[in-house]
Formats: sequence, structure tokens, C-alpha cells
Amino acid sequence: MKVDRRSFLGLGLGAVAGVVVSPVGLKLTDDSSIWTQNWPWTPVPVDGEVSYDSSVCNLCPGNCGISVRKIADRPVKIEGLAGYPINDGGACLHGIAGLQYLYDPARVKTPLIKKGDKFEKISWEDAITLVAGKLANIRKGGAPQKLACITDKTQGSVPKLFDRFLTAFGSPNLYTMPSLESCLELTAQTLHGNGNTLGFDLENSDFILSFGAGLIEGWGSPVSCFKANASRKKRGAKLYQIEPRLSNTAACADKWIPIKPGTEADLALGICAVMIKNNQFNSSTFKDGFNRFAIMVRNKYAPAKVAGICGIKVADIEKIAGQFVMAKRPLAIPGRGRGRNGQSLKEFAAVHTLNCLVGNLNQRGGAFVMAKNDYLSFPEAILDGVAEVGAGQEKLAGSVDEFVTKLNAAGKPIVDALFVYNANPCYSLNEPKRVKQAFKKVPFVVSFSSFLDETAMEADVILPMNTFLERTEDVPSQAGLTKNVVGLIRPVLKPVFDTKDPGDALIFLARALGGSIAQNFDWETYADCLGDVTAGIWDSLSENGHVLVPPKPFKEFFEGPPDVDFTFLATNPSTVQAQGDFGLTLIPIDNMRLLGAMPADSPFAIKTVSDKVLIGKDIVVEINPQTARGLKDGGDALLTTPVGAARVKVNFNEGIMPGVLGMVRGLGHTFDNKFVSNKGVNVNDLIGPQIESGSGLDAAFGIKAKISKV
Amino acid sequence: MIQDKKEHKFGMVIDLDKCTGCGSCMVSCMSENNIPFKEDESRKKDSITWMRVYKLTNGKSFPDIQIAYLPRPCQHCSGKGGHGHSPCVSVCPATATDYGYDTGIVSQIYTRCFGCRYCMGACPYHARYFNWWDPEWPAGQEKYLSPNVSPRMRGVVEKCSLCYHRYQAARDKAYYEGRDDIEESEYQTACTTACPAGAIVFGDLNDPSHMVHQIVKPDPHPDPMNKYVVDKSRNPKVFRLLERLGTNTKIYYLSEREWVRKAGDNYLDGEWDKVKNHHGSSSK
Amino acid sequence: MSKIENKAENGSGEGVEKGTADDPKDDKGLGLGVIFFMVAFLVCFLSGWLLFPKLLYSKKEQPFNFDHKLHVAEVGDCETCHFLREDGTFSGLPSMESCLECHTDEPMGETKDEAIFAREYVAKEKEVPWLVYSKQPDCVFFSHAAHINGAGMDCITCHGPIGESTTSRPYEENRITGYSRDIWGKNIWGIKKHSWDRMKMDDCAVCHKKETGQQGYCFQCHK
Amino acid sequence: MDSALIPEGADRCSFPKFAIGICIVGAVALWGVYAMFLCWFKGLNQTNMNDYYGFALWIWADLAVIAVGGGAFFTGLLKYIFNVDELKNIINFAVIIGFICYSSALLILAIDIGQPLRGWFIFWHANVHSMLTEVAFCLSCYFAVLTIEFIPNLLENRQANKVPFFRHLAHNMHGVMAIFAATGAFLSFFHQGSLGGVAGVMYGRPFAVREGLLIWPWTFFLFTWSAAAFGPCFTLLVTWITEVVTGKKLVKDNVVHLLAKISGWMITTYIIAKIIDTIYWAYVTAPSLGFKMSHFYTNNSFYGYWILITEIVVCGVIPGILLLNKSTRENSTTRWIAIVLGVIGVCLNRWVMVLQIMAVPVMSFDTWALYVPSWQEVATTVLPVAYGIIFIAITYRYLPVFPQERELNHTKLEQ
Repeated sequence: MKVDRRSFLGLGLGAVAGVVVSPVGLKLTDDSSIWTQNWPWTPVPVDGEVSYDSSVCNLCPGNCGISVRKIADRPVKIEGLAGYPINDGGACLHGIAGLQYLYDPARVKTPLIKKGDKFEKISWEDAITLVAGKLANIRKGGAPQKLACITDKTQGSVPKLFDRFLTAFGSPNLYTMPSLESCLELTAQTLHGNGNTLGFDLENSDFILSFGAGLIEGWGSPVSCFKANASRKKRGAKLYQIEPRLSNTAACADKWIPIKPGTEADLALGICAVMIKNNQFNSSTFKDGFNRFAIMVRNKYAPAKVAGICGIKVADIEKIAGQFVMAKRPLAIPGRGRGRNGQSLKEFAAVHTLNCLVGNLNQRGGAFVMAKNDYLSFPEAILDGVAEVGAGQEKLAGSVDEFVTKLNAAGKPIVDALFVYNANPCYSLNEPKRVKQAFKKVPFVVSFSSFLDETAMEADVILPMNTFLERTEDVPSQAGLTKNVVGLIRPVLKPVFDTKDPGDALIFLARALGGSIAQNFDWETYADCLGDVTAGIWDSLSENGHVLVPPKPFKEFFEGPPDVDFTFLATNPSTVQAQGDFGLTLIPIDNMRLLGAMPADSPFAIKTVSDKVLIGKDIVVEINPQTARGLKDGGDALLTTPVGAARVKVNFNEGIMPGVLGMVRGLGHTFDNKFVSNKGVNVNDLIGPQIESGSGLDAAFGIKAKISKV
Repeated sequence: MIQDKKEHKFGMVIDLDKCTGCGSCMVSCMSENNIPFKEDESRKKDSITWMRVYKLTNGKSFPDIQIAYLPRPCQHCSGKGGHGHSPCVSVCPATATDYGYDTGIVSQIYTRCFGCRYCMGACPYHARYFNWWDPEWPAGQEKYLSPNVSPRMRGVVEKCSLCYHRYQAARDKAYYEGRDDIEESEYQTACTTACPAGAIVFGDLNDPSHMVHQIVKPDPHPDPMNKYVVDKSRNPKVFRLLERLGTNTKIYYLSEREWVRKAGDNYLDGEWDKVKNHHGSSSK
Repeated sequence: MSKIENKAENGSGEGVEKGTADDPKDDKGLGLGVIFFMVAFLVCFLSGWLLFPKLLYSKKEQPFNFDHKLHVAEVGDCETCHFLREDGTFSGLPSMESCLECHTDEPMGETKDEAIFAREYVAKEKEVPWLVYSKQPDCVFFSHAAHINGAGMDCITCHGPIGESTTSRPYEENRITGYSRDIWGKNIWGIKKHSWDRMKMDDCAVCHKKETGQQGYCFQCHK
Repeated sequence: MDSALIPEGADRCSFPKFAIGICIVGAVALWGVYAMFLCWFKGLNQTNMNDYYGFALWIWADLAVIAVGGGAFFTGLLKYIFNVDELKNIINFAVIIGFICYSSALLILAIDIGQPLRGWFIFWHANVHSMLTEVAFCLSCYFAVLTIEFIPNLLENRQANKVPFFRHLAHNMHGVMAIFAATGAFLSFFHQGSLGGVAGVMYGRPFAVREGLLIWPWTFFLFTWSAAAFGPCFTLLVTWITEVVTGKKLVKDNVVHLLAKISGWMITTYIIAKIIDTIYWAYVTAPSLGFKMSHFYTNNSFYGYWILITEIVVCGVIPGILLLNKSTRENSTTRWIAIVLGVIGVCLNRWVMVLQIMAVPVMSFDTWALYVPSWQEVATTVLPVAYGIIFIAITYRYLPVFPQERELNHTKLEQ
């Protein structure tokens, strides 16, 4: 008997046969496919009991009420809070994507200190001790005004705490980032006197004359504007949109009036001229300077002249004026795009003057002149000797832009330490590179930030803040609304990382400094502080999550509308012109799908951005085919302005005025988040600041530019 | 069982004059349905967006140009003659997608799908998306995923489900409370509830008490001009995408603007003027 | 030997007869081949039936024994611990919270299992990491409300008489798929004697067909 | 060294020479295999397909190889059912080519699906309404049939044939081959058709959709017919290439002429049907859905009327005429022109029916979508070609594929 090939053949066949008649084959086939259905690297979300928390979103000044769906105590979805006075159930994409900020790759997870050009982890205790030490030295030097601070806004207890900290420290140098709110306050102050701000009753107006205000591009409180706009059809309310580009607002308006960039003020004054000429105005409350103003506009803003400046027909100006006057509840609103960057006081005042002339002030559907909300009552600040010294000092500048210019101009440091809270000037101010230079000139920069963004990168110490989902804070809404809602942000989960509420960080710091400063911050936690300072409304605030402070017009309605002071405009302040002498004008575009400022966008928001705005890493610039000589639609081009140049892609758009280039605002971030950063360019890099005399605002509405094929 | 008691036909009507193209619906959908994201989402042909907002223009030049936005979820076709043979359902070789005759919703079962992508070829709306990559979330971010929608694995097709899990949740509640059926307000999709302009109306096209039915007024009789077309709207301002193909979508669109309504389908030269005033059969 | 010879003769079959006659050597080779065949066949056949299932599933012990019988006797029913929430979702396994409605970190009885429970979990405020025999994969949507309230079914039909168990049997997990063995069933062929022996999709479909007249649409049970 | 395996009387090149050749082609095959594994382990992101191009190069390759592989079933049909006896001299080779084509098709499908381990769902959870299900079933069944048809030839190998069992098996199988041929023809008719149906039933895609008979759109019949028409062309083409490479005459002219003639008739009748179908589609079907014919051939940088003309006239009408006409058919140059054109034509048709469908915008506000395959796609598509060459080389070397080879080459010696 010899073992030969065939024996092995038998062996093989036997084995195969044996396996075939066993369940192995069938089971393995099934299990291998089931394995692909449950790949261990595909996450399986944990199930559990469903619960809802309500809070407020403060990703933008809109401050909408939100409802957070939680499963097994994990937040899984953010939605608009039904019944909330501002947004009543609606929500914008940024708020809905809010959860992504919790786990943002660029979040600051612990306090950081800069060693060389790298950041190193450090404990809260050490960080605070270090900062306190630096600050103590400044005070020893006897020049406490050399501590400066930049925050995002002025309203609410947290900005007020920073204010209080500086006061107690002895420095007047508190600056806020440009915002629609500050522009409106400034306008109200200029035309109606101190302590006021403006609100616009969009829901009830029947003729809205918008000077580029992006009602559905994030102007004011976005969701409430969306709702007001959506209800127009039902109410038969008209919207005329005046701007160089067919924005979404212009697209849904009843009439789009294309106008040369930066000439909005001229058109507004031109319309004033027509109204005054036809004696179609109500002067009962006009105080100073109306006659001088009337003469000024008659001479300087005759329709014929304005038509030339703005690039529209004389007839149109008169038609618009006519319709504005004839309307039952006309309303003129200022603030190009989001009304945040590059706004001019002249423009705001000119546009609001239309409201004054037509006499809709504090009328239903009109413009409301409201007292700034004052629901906060802080105990009297205690100043020690050093603080007294600083208190006497002049503020270095009128606006954050001017402040930055001064820092750069100065030879040796005029500021020894700088706080930045919830602001990203190194990205969102015009020509950020100059802002970064300025920061380099400050020996010690402390950033109170949730994210390692462009500004935080420039800091020497970063104190990590809770996001709006992890913190407690009161957020008064204004943002051009006629109602004054104070909302309460409440934590929906424990801080994900080693972060603190800004208030707690300040209290911690004050305590470390001791002395009178500590006395000014004599609270155990920020929560206690909030309870104290909002004492008047705390109970209903903490119970309902918001308090509706009834609008407080300048005077009560029956006393008639507020006085109007024309002296500012009567002098016909000069209109800011676009810098440079290239043939085209580059204007930034505010796009609802991009936040444009602080914080940077969420991955979801970026995902919604059209490929007509961003392709791969290239930003797309809009140009009218008429002016696109030598360019190819979708092709590459080099965009040059007096302050910079950038590689871009071109998009032929019939919806933009010939001679104008449109570039979206909010791209081109440079920090470490591959889903959001290094996409396109930051339009602010290409635009230089233009400080408006009188207001100190950076009023650069755009800049001259040229574009060429590459 | 509940769905046996009453046959639903869930659908939507989207007011394109109210839609501002803000993108809330897209993001609400993404966060509701565990949609992944990757570094470059600007290549729209491989970017998963169950709800996609298209930009339409009237093709005129400055300054007469107009634009409109058109949100496009899965159209949940009921197929030629409304028999449930949707373009995608009829071609799927493994029954990974089916037509729910109780809801009118076209399903997609990720664990059944083996990724042949025939359904994607068959869908003229590009409403179906393939998972070319393994879904990946930055560290920690998987914590916000919802257990109500199963995350998809690489190599399968996915699409809008009209938030079916919300229907399930509503039914669970109804069962618990011993009710036979659910209220209109109990089942609303994530895009509907998110729309800040209130442009989306969602509900049961079979139920005259529902807003969507009242706006659309679906015609019970087949379109005399095309026997494959059923449930044509009798509202002159309402239209459907590619209605002439006989896909019989359940997502309707509403617009006052004629050019927008015309953009909804394809017409030979001069054809539009003949058909534009035809809205379902005369029956009222 | 001869027996095998004959087998070989028959085994070699009609068609080849001529061949074998030609060349007797083939015979033995073939004979040996048949032996090899038989051996190999038996080995693979038996290991496929007996060894393979053992290898395929890993056994995991529960954190400690749970005496269902005792607890049912104490509280009287299943619903006290496994109940429907007000939104119609199912609570599943009780959380530590509900255990503490009766228990404290002081054991009530003197079983060592309860001691472990009190010491390791109650005292340390940890949830008990039970392994769920009837756990379905993530792609499955199962509505307890529909089955309990809607169809009026009892627990046993799907979960078996687990309420009568006094100890917790080890949890067996499929090494490839991670499924609990209860899904495919104890029997490697998945043959079931009781309604709860196997819980694959087809088992749901069969019952649905019987009870509702149709298997149901995909989304009824998938998410 | 391998002379023991080479059929008696046939002379083959030296083994080293043979080995070198195999290695060169093998290298290309390896490249394809590498790409294949990339796709399996990293996923289909390795390709340039996207959500507009769910079907792309691979599906085209699939349809193309199956179409040209149609020579097998059609020749088989003629030989065994219609007893066209001359064809016995080429049937082996036709079967081998068919075998290669179908195995390649199955391989490509296995790469093309996103979840290969679930591929069997198409059988287990089959949806009877889907053309793809029909394809899958018929395809795999017919592949089994081809394997059976191939076995006898395999067993005729000198060594295998020494084993009496195999010898008898081979002999008996030849006897019953008619049954398999019939089954094969039947199955083939269906899956070739269903592949056409795949496009034809997509009523959401006006470029693809066709009216039809019962559940089968016209494309169903056109595909079967074109496969039967152009398949033989491919068989002849490969035979010719083999003859050139081996420098031997392997099949007698009369056989070639006969097959060419049959092919000629089929092509002509097919192209007439195709022209009618195109006209009907262009002037009735598409317009009824609101589309002008120009919509499908303009406003994009690649797909123009040229592709339509090339497919139907240059690669359809012309080869038809050339093969019908005796003089051009029997003149080798014109015959080869016709055959090459024919093969290109059928491949082009499959291309149009897969990729152009995906490229054409349907929604009025949608845009054309063009795509360029990634190297992984190209490599995996070249893989079957390399594999085919190797397979033919080996079978030719070790099996008596061409019954007339000896005769033809001996006669050469005598002269």
C-alpha cells in the first residue's frame, strides 16, 4: 500500500465534504456580513431617557432661546425654543450646530502659557497667580491705565464685570468690538442724546426701506428678522433693498435698487432733500439745527447730484421718496450686511433721519428710541489710591480700531497688559496683520477664550472659557429689536474640559490681586454675583429663563416722539471713500451660512457653504461678466488691493453691479481645525481701516481693487 | 397595529417665496440624522446632505436677474401611477430600500445595502448619497450622536427618511397613551421645525385636516394629460419636481413666481404656456 | 481490509470500472484514498458541529448573580423594574437609582451576590455593567410599547421564563459579530423549540406575518 | 521542460520564452491586483466615482466584456442547436473567451460593490423587480454553464486524458453538451437582456428610459441582439490576434468567413433596430418628457453628436455592410477593419448606456457631470485583460484548443 497523490486527493476531498455538511460555511458567511454591519470603528450612540433643557444661544447678538434635547444626559440636538419672545421656535443653522463647539478640535482644554512660540499646559492656580503677579507690578508702577481690555459687547453682567475690573484696577481703557448695537447706540446718542439706543419694528412696518441691511443675512437678531420677513407677504408689507449686490435679502425684496458701494448715506440724504423740498415731513419735535440741515441737503444733495454719485436715476430717487412718505408705516433701516463691520455714523444718522422726517419715531411699525436697558445694579465700585490715579486718565482711543492704530504708532509700549474676552480682533478687524503687530507690542496679553483662535494664538496666557452650553450668563438682547429681552444662559452639561465661566475667572483673579480689587469682587462664585446684580428680576429670570423688559421709549408714547438734534448732519461730515485708485471696488459679503466673526464656524456650517463661494481651498470672488474682461468663469485670478493680494477663483454673477467685486466674509481662518481653517482667504486681510472722523469708527465699506488672470 | 387602522401619505410643501436659503434645514437634518462631515465638503458631488438647497436663477442679466432657493430632501416618489414602484425602490437588487405603503415613505436600510449604487443612478434628484469614506468624528464629537438614527458604515447608500424615527417616537407615545393615531404636530421633520421662515409645511397628504393637504389639494384622479401622474396639485401655485417623469413625488413646492414654477420641470419650446394653467383634472 | 476493498470497488463507480480493471495499482491507492477521505471527512464534520460553535462564542460572566425569581416574588411583576416611560420609550434594565428604591449599601439578605452589589456598586455609586442577553444590534428599532400596549404581548414570548431564573447564566458573545448568542440561538443550526429561542429578523417577520398579515416595511423595525 | 503537457504534434515556443511573456503580462496583472486590494481595504474612495457617478468605468467594463463574451453563447447556439458543424473548429476558443469574459465580469462586480462581504445578499434577499437581480442570477448560472462547457476541453490535456475516468467524462460530456449549450443560450439571452434593462428601466433618466414589451424595455432586446452580433466579431478578433502572435494559422478561412457572415447579418439587423429605437426615442419618448434631443448632446465638453454617429454609423452600419458583402468579407483587410470597428461599436454602445446616462442633467437647474477615472479604476479594468491574455496563452499552450491546428500547419510543412 503506498500513499500517493490520490490518497491526498481523498484527504482533501474528505475535508471539504466534511466542512460542507457542517454549519461552518453558512455561519461564517452570515457572521462575516454581520461583522460588516457592526464594524467596531463605527460609533454606536448610547440610548437612554430623553430630557429637554432650555437655555439661550449667544453665538451671535441675536440671543435666541434654545431647547436642548438630551438622551441619557448627553446633549444630542439643539432646536429653537417655542414661545421665546425673540425667535419663538425658530433657529438658525449656527445655533443648531452649536453642539459641535463643545468638542471643537480648536477648543482650549486647559489654561495655557506661551513658552517661546509654543503653548504649554498650566494649572488654573498657576495661571491666575502669574497674571495677578504681572498686574500687581503694573499697579506698583503707578500707571494702572496701562492695562487695557477688549470685549465683544457692553451689555450684560459679564462685560460689566470686565468694566468693573478695569475701574477697580484704575484703567479707562476698555474697548468693544464693532457691532450693530454700538452703531445704533452711537446714532441714538448723536440724534436723540445720551443713554439711548434704536430699535426697528420690522414686524409691523408696511414699507421697509433697507439701506443694505441683510435682513436675512444675519442683520440684528437673525431669526426674528427671518420671521418678520416671512410674514411680509401675509401683511402686504413692501421691502425695498438698496445695495450693490443681489443679496438674498434683495432677491426676496419687492424691489432691488442697485447702488454704487458706499453711497448709501448720499442716497438717504438725497431722499431727505426730496422730502424737505416737497415739504413732506413732520417737524414737531425737531430741536437744534434742522434749518441748517435743510439748507445743507438742498444745496449738497439735490437729486440730480445724488443720482450721479449713487448711479441711479433721479426719477427713482423721487419715486422712492414718494413711496416712503405715502406708506402708512414706513421704516428706514441702516447697517450694510450684518451691520457690524465697516459701518459709518454718517450713514446710520442719515438713514435714521429719514425716520425722523417721516415721523415714525416710537410709532407702531416705526423706529423706537429706547433707553439702554439698566436691569443690572452693581454695588458702588471701591477705588484705592492707584485706581483714583488711573480714573483721571484720558482713554487712549475712541474705538478699538483707533486703539490698535495708536498701539502701532507708539514707539515704546503705551499698554503693559491687555485682556481680550470673547473677541477675535486678529481676525475680524480690517487688516489683521496690523492688529497682530499691535499685539506684539504689548508685553503681556491674556486671552479669555474658549477656542485657540487667531487672537488667542497671540496671547501669552490663555484662560479657557466655558462655551455657552456649559456656562451661566445673562444676555440682554437689543440687536435692533423693539423689545428688550433679558435671557438666561444655563449650563446644559458639566464643562467638558478644565474651563470656567468668565465671571468666575475674574473673581478668581480679583481675589488673587487682593486689596480693593478683591473687595469689588466679593462673591463666592459668578452665580452668586449674577443673583445679586440682577436682584430686581432674578426670580422671574431664573424661573422663566428670560424676562421681557417692556420697551422704554425716550418719552412715553402719549408725550409724543423724542426730540431730534440735527447738528451733526448739518455740518455735512465727509463721507468715507474707498482706499486706493484701482478700477474696481471690492466689498465684503455677509453670508448667513458663515458667522463672519466670533466664534469661527462649525463644520456643519462650512459644509453648507456653496461651491460658488468656496472650492477646495480657494475662495470664489463674484464679478459681473461686463467687468470680467480677460477672466474665465470658474477660472483662477489674482485679486490685488492697496493692502494685499490673494489667489482667488472667479464666479460670473449677473447679480452684482458692474465694477464691483464681492468676496464673502468669514473664511480664511488660520488656526488648527482642518474642518474650518485654511479655506479661502480672510476678506479683512485685503481691506485697510478707514477711521471716520467724529465717530472714530472704522468705516471702510470696501476698497479699490484690481483683478487679473493667472 | 396603528398603521393598519389608517393609511398615511406623508409629504411636504415648501414655500419657495418664503425660503431664504439660510441653510437651517440642512444643518438641522445633519445634526438630527448623525450625518458625518470631512475636511473638504466643497466637492458637492461627494458631500452628504440629505437636505440640499439648490440656487435657481431666472437666467436674466443685470439688473433683471432674480434668484430663488429650492430645498431638496428625498422626494419620496410613489412611482408611476402611485403604486409604490419608486425609481430607486424598483431597482434595488437586495430590497435594501422599500416603499412603506402605510406612510408613503421610502426607506433605506444601511445594513442591508451592499453598495451597488444602482438606486443612485436611477434617482434623477440626486437625493441619494454614498458613503465613500468611513464616517469619522473628531475626538469626543461622537458624544453628540443620536441613538435614534443608526450611524452608517462605509460603502452603503443613505438618504432622507423624513425623520422616520420621529414618527416612531410619536407612535410609541400614542401606544403608551392608548391612542389610535398621532396628531399632526406630533410628527414633524427636523427641517420643518428648524425653518426660521416657516417655509416648510409637513403632514399627511391623505388627511384633509392637515395643513399640507389644504395647501396642495392633491387630485385623486390621474392627470388626464399623463396617465402615470397622480396626486397632481390643484393649487395653481404648487408644482413638483420632474412631475412629467411620473415619479409622483410627495414633496411639493409653492411659488408665486412663474419662472420658479417653470424651473421645476423640463418643457419643449412653447410647451410651458400651454400647460402652465393646467392643474390636475377638473374634479374638485 | 477486504471490506474497504469492496467499498473502493463500489466507490470507484461504474464509469471508472474499465479504468480500475486496466490498472490494479489504482485500486489500493484508491482504497487508501477512501480511508483518507473517510478520516478527513469525519474529523472536519465533527469539529464543524462540535468544536466550531465553542470557538465561535466567548463566555462572559455577569458582574454577579441576579436572582430574578426572588425579585419577582418581592415586587410582584416585571413592570416595576422594566417599565415604559411616559414618552412610550422602554426603560430597559433598571438604573442604580431604581435599585436604591429598595436597596441601600447595607445588604438586605446574606447572599454573597448582594454583598458584591452593595460593596462594589451601591457604595461606589457605579451602575452595574450588566450584559444584556437579548441585545439587538444598533440598526434595529424595537418598540416595546407597540408589542406590550399595541399587541398585548407578554414578556415571556420573546424573553423566555427569565423571571424564574435564580442565577445569571454566562453571557455568550459571538467573536466575529459581537452579537449575543441568544440572537442566533443556542442551537448552532438555529433550530428553535420555543418562541424565544432565536431572535433574528426572520423570527420577527414570521410573527408579524402571522399577527398583522404582512411582514412589515423595513422602517418599521430599522433605524 | 513542460513538453509532457503540450498536445502531441503541436509545436510551441520554448518554455523560457513562454515564461518571460507570462511574467511581463503578469506584472500588469499584479498592478491590477494591488489596486483591487486598495479598493477592498480602503473603500471606494479610491475611485473617482461620486454621487452623480454611482456607475462608472467598472460597470462599463462589465457590460463590455459580457457583450463581447456573447460570442460564446451565440456560437454555441449555432453549433449545438442549429448544428452549424464547421463551427466545431472554433467553439472551444469561443467558450474559453466567454469563460474569461464572464469570470472577469464577476470579479469586477466583486470590486465594484461597497460591501463585498454582503454581495451574497443579492441572491439571499433578492428583489425580483430589479434587473440587477436578474443579471446576478443569470450571470452566475451561465458562468457555471461555461465552466461545464470548458471542462471537456480541459480534460483533453495530454496528461489529464491519460486518466481513463477523465477521458470518459470528457467523451460523455461532449455528448450532452447540446443541453448545456441550450441552457447557456437561454440564460445568456436573459442576462444580456437584463443588462440592457438596467438602463432601460430607469424612468427617472430620460436618456436611458425606453418603452418596451411587458416588463422588458427595448434596450433589453437590443442588448441581447448586439451581444449576439458583435460577440462573434470579438471571437474572430481574438483568434486573429492569437494567429498573429503564434505565427500559425489556427482556423480555416471557411470557418472564419462563415462566422463573419453570420455576424454581418446580425449586425445589420441589429443596427436597423437600433436606428429605429433611437429615432423613436429622440422624437417620441424624450420629447414627451420635455426633452429636445439636443439636450443630451450639447452644453458639455465631451458628449456630442459625434458619439452617436460613431456608435451607429461608423461602428455599426459600416461593419454590417462590410461583412454582408462577400468580397469585402473575404478580403482579410476589410474584414479585420469591420471586425475591429464592430468591437469598438458595441463597447461604445455600452459606454453610452452607462456613463452618458450619468452625465446628462435631468433637473432643469442641474448641470452636466463629467468624470475621469482614477488609476485604481483603470488598473482594475486592465486586470481582466492581462488575466485573459495569460489564460489564453496557457490554454493554447497546453490544450488542443484548435482542432484544425495540426492539419493546417502540417499541410504547410508538406508544401
